[in-house]
Amino acid sequence: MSDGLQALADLTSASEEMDYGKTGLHQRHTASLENVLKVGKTFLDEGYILEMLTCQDLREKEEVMRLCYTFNSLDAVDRHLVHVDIAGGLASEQFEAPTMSNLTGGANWQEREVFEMYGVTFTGHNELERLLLPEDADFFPLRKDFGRIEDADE
Amino acid sequence: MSSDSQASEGEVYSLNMGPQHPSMHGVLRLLLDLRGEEVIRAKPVIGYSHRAHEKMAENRNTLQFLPNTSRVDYLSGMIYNLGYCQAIEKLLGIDVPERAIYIRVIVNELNRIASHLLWFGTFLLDLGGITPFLYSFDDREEILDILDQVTGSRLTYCYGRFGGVTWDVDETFLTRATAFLARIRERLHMYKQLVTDNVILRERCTGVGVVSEALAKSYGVTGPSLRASGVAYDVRKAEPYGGYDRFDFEVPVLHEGDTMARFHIRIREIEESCKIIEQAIEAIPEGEILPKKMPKRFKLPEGEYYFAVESARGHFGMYIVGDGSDIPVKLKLRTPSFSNLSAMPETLAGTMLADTIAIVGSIDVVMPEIDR
Amino acid sequence: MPQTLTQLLDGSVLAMPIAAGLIMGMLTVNVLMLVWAERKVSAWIQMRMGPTEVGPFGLLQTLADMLKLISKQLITPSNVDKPLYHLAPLLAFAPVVAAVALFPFSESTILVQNDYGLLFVFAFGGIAVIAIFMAGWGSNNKYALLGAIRSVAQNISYEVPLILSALSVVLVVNAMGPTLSSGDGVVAINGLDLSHIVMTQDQQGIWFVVLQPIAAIIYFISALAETNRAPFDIPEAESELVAGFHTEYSGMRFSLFFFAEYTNMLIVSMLAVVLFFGGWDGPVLPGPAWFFLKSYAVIFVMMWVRWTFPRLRFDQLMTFCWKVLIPLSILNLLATAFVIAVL
Amino acid sequence: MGYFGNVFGGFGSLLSGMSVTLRKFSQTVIRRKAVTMQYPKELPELAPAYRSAIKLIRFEESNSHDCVACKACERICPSYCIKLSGGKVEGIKKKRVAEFEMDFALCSLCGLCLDVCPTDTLEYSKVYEEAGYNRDWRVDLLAEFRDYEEEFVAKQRVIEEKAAAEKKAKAEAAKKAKEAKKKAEADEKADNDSKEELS
Repeated sequence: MSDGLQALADLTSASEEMDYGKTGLHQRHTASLENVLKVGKTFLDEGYILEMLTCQDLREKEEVMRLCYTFNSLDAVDRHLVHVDIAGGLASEQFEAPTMSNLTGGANWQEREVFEMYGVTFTGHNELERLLLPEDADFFPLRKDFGRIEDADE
Repeated sequence: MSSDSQASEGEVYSLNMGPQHPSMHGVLRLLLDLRGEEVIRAKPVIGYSHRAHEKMAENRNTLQFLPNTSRVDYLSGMIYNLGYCQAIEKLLGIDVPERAIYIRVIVNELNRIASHLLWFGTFLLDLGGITPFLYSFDDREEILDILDQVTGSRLTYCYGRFGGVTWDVDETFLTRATAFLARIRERLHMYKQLVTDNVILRERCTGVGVVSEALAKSYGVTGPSLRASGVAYDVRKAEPYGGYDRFDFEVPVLHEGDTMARFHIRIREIEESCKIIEQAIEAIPEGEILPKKMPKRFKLPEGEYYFAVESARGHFGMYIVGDGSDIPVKLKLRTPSFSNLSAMPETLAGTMLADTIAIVGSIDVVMPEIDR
Repeated sequence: MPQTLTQLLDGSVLAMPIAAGLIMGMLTVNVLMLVWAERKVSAWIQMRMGPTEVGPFGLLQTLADMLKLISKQLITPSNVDKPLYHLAPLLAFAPVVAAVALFPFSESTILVQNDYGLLFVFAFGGIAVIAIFMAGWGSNNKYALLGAIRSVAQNISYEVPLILSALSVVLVVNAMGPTLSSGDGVVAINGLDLSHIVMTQDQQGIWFVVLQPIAAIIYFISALAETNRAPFDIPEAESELVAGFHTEYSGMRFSLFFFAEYTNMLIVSMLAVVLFFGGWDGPVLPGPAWFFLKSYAVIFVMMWVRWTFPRLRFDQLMTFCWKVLIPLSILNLLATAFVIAVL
Repeated sequence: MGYFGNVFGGFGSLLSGMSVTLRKFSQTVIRRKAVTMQYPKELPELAPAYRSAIKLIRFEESNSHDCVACKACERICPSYCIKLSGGKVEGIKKKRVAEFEMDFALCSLCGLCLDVCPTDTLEYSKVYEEAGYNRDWRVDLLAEFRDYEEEFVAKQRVIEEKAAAEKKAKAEAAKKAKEAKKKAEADEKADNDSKEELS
């Protein structure tokens, strides 16, 4: 871990080394919702890019919606996975997280995609509209309770 | 937009370009605000070919997702197909036979050349040059024929299997591939004469649509578009996979970041791919193409995995979450065109309408890959 | 022997209909042939076959296409400016037909003899701009309007070098001598008379392309721009503006634009032949044959250029005209005048 | 220099581009060499790996397919385009498929069904013209086999009976051999014993 990333220790609740050879990830951090922007800024200031942003629907098992950010350095591969859990069970519909789109342009569309697919609202995002789905879509297809694609004969 | 701002901006009108437009590759729709011919704002509207690949991945087992992969990006389907196989192999610790590794490199690079050739043609078509388009399609057709020999399909290959490939290559395939390399080198010389040196093309491209290094990094632009902005990032070098560390090739980098730089980078990448294929054909060993012992069901171990390959358009990443069953809990496809296109609104603002076409053409977007 | 067809039919009420019918027939065949030739040339350049199925060598392909276009329903989009929309194709079509009548196909084959033929040809060419703008404006479509705006700017700009380069030829013709021996005997030379330009080249035994090479090149480039041919096909740049000013036109109305475009090609190349390549001048073959052979050769070069180059950007097109072509053509004109004055 | 250099340099690059197209033009005209294929008049040579709709292989020895209706292909198919049923057939032990319908409109030609087939009785057909006038592409893969099914069953019965008989004979032979061996061993032992006695 480079020196600039030392600040992460204070911002994340848990950090663990991962087996890069097997998982393709160097480290995994867990950050709270309040700290996510600071974590992002730490990475971006160090010249890392926001490689991917997605979400996992873990409402059933762990009662959270988990945002997964990966940051990577383009100079020497160093991939960090950051988990940010938004609490909420199967019953809850509202999930909110602060937007990173003001820090890095790459977050703009990826947050819109997470918004339409999982229903996570990014506060402060200036054009949080549906990206891939029709504008009037009122469903969140990648949530686990959206249902599954049925077999043809069922 | 409020009526006040409209009035203050003077004669601004909006133009809806696409989704059905001759030069909007696939089904990209651009909402342009124009003042005369100058683009003031550009807003890409995407999603017209969204096929829910990620949802499908959560509903079927790992093997059944295989045919989906090449349909994510139908122009470099082989790279996606084999990339997915490589991801699962790494995850499950399956060893790939030597011969299969070399075959994969050869077909991957052939596919990369085919994709770049198609880009070359359509880019020239966007600029109004129809003849280079047909010449490059002629070359590309040759590659498709060669790949058709072993894969049995032309675009949406399902050639890879976990652990290897489906069909062994024979001597004819290798000689045809070698002959093609000689042919494409000759043709690249011709393209230089016909296209690259052409004063009209140079005027159209130089200094147009500059993507600065900072902008590229901010939006996560990867692939040739990033390398044209001065960052030597290629997944094949940064995180060698599938035996790419055995081959000697360069990552071309230019610093201008304009349309011409992106043009040159792709042409030079074709040459580098030729070098890789040459070495692979030289060194291909005899042997099996699939491992003898394979698990019956490909159960994903519990945990999170990230695997990246270099597609013709950039960093294609797969983020896989397994829970011990053979159906992934989550499979996120991080596609390069998505990020590349997301940088467009900033790049397009302030350019001419004709440049818009050239710039969108030069970053080489493939809509199904963006929409997934 | 009567000098012109008008003289032959002088006084007859049939004169006009017959002349018009002749021109129309010739132009229709010409357009059919040109479209076929364009498809064949592009195919051969691109190592394809081109049309092969309809008729021998696919010759009747364009006839079939024309029949299809004629038999199509005439669609009028709902929000168009109807008078302009309906009038534009006719206005694009009529002047090109009129302009063709002015050309001397041989010394004795002139439909309409006019002392100021050169000016008339350019004047008729100017009307096409109005038609294109009417089409773009009347279509009430942003692509069409953009195409029309581009077209007006382009055509008006490129008329300047076009006429300047033609003027340098006129200067040369006038300088060649006060009189000229023609079928009627000796007449005073008139540099604006198309047949006089040809006769001068004939009698001096030199084509003006040799005397005025720069003017010839400038003329050719401007002619490409005047006819909206690639690499100057910016008003109808299909990758940007879909189809430019005729986006909303279909069926017969579209084919009138098409007809005008291809006839325009013929006109500018016939003018090039008159100005620079000695008109009907040539051995063995009769005059009209040489005239058309040369015209089609020029047209072939136009096609060849089209199927080679990418398209310019609009501002570059204007820059090229105002910063390269016009200065060069003015310099050329001045140099010509200077040389003539000195000699 | 700069201005005129640009103008004439640019003009030169245009001419070199035109020389390329003229060369291609004359190649096509003089050598009559087009790169395109006149499709309905000539057909491309199909690659050995060419993929079209799957079909059942007709094996030479049995003059029929070898599908045992295990449904592995139906389960693996990502497009759910295979429907088959079958099972026990009167008179023979071997299971046979009774219905095998495949919807080619859905098929993505991934070849997973070929991989999982335990009897390797599926292969790609070499149909080239795959366009149609409607969307119904359901193919009965058994259509060409129906007429031979009785023949196959009869043959199979013979084979199975023969195999059973052979097995029986083999078992008997083995039994006999075993007995014989035992006997021989016993004899040998006896011999040895007697030899020992003799010595």
